[in-house]
Amino acid sequence: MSEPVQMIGGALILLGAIWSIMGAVGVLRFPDVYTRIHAASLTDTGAATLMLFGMGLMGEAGMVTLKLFFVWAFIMLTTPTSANALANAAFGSGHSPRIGNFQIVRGKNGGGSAPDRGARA
Amino acid sequence: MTPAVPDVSFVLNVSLLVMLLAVAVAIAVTRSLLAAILLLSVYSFLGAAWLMVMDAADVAFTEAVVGAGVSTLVLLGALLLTRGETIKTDWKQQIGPLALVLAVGGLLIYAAAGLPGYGDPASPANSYVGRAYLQATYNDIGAPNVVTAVLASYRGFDTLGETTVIFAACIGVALMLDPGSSGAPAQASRIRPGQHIVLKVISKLLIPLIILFAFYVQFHGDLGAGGGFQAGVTLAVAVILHALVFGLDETTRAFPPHLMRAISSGGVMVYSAVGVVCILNGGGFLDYDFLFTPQLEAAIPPGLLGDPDSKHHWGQHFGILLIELGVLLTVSSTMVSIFFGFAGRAPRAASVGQGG
Amino acid sequence: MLAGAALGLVAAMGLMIVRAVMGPSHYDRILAANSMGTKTVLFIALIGFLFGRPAFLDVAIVYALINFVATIALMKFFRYQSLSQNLTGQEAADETTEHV
Amino acid sequence: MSWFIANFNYIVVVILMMTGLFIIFSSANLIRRMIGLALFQSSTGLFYISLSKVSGGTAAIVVPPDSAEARALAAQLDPAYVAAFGVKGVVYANPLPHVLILTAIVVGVATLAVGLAIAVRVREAYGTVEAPEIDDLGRSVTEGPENGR
Repeated sequence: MSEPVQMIGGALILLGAIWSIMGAVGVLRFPDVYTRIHAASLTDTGAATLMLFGMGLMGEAGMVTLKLFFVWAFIMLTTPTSANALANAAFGSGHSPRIGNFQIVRGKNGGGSAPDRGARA
Repeated sequence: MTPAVPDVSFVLNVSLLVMLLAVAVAIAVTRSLLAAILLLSVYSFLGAAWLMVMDAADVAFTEAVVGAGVSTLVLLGALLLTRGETIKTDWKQQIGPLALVLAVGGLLIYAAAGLPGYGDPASPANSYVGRAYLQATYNDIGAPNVVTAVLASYRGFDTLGETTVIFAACIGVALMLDPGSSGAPAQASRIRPGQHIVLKVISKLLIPLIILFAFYVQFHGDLGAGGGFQAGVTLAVAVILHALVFGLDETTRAFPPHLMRAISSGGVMVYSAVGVVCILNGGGFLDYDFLFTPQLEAAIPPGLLGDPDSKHHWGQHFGILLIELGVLLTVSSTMVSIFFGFAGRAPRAASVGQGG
Repeated sequence: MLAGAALGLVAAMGLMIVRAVMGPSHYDRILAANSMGTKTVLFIALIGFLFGRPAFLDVAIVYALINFVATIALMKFFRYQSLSQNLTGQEAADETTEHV
Repeated sequence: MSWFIANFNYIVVVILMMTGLFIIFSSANLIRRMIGLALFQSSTGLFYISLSKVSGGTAAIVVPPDSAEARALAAQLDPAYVAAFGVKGVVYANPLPHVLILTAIVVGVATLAVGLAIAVRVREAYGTVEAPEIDDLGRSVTEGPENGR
């Protein structure tokens, strides 16, 4: 494996790490659950793609590349699915998104302050 | 002796341990049991990352499947059945335990000064038995993964005991939480199930892959990280995912709880049977070198395992394979049956408490 | 470079822990745990390359799968208060209309 | 600094262990006690794995000697370190604590499940999982008129 390819791989991995820090800052600072889910799932898939592709460039072709592909495929399948399921559950249990001044009011649980536990049967 | 300059792994070690501490303190402080369980799952993620830094790939594997998967599920199931979500505490009652804990902790830290330094290759723990295993494994057993070799061959008797403990746990949970023994099964929640189409499709796609991967981990266990314990829990997680998405009734139709219990005992029996066969062939209990009679060994075509010279290792190879199969059966069916126990039971009213 | 990336991932995990400890709702905690899991997968894969043992990717694969199952279980617990219910909405459709 | 490097892991292990112990002692709730027990147990694992760490070592999955991977791993070692300890080739972590903790984790979750199952049955019998209330209820039951002898 040639030196420039190694360098590109390392740079991609570093970029992926920066990407994931950006996502974590978003999760920390965004105002409500939905925007946080957005920040986390988007940057997780992005960072995973960058980092795993970078590792693929660094490693030798073969079994390792195949395994990297599997890790990537699983992350690409599961992260959006769990983000979807999570947002679905949060919305179903009465968390309403904050959209500027518009607040979707659903029943008694509407409003910006999120109830700690939803799912009141 | 420890290196004067901290290397990368030490920096990672320190930062992960500090995060572990922060999460543990948060668990101790929080008043909500749900938050504590969620933080415990975060704790186990961090623990697995830390184990990778400490070069314990097999342990990280186990922590990954057990800590994040099964223990969170079991705690959630127990919480559902006990309905105690927040804790009442009185700060006066905490002073005594705090004083005790501070005293014991101080003594332990004082004692820790006598322990070998971080990463000391010449420490007593790393010098004798561990090093002997590392040197002898390649000649004795021929498996590259020393952890599997020690687990399944050198300390096979110990692992048999542990498998039996897991089987006993399966029986214990089944006796205490069997939905068939008393009362009605769990009734459906009154919340209308959403149309989780995405979840359904992705789960259908993932469940066969998880099972396939579990078998890869199982049969790859003596070559790389993995083995019966990890594969068993992974297999159980596939069944649990099916139960989570498609409903417990659907899953118990394919995996009836009584079958799970039978498989759990069957695993221990497979394990013990390997040991007994070794005795019958003239060796000690679980002495895999005597797993094959000489006639049987002569019948095996040369080069079956890729290395025609190492006939010596065949008994070891097949012995490890078979007992890992026993471990796989016991661990997977135990985890599934524990999940069935907790998920299949309906919360019910107290028999004594309400009246008294 | 790889060491820097590993430290960066650890920093991102630290930020996620802050979110997990702060809450405020349990959905935030599930989100933080799930995202921590993805970062742990990447971290484990990266550790393999950093220490020269890329064969450890098996652990990362398993982690990616388990993380999903744990998140689904948590989601189901919080939304439906049950671990045994059918989520696909096919068989339960008739009886739930009575309750709603 | 060198004292810090040598003992940091043990100090963290002790604090984690004491956190688990504190949770067990200070809480009346049985589920919370089981969480404390899980923390306590995991700190024991941390201690064993800390002991098994060997500087410059790699995971105890032996690479074939004289392979490219083995040479690459041996080349990562610090020459001064090699000279000080006289190591030949690749250094591996101590596998024995890994084996002990690997099985302990799986057995730990099985025993956790048994403990939680007992807590569930306690809840069904007494209507609570708070230890003091259970004690009171148990006393009232055994000393009550129906059960008294």
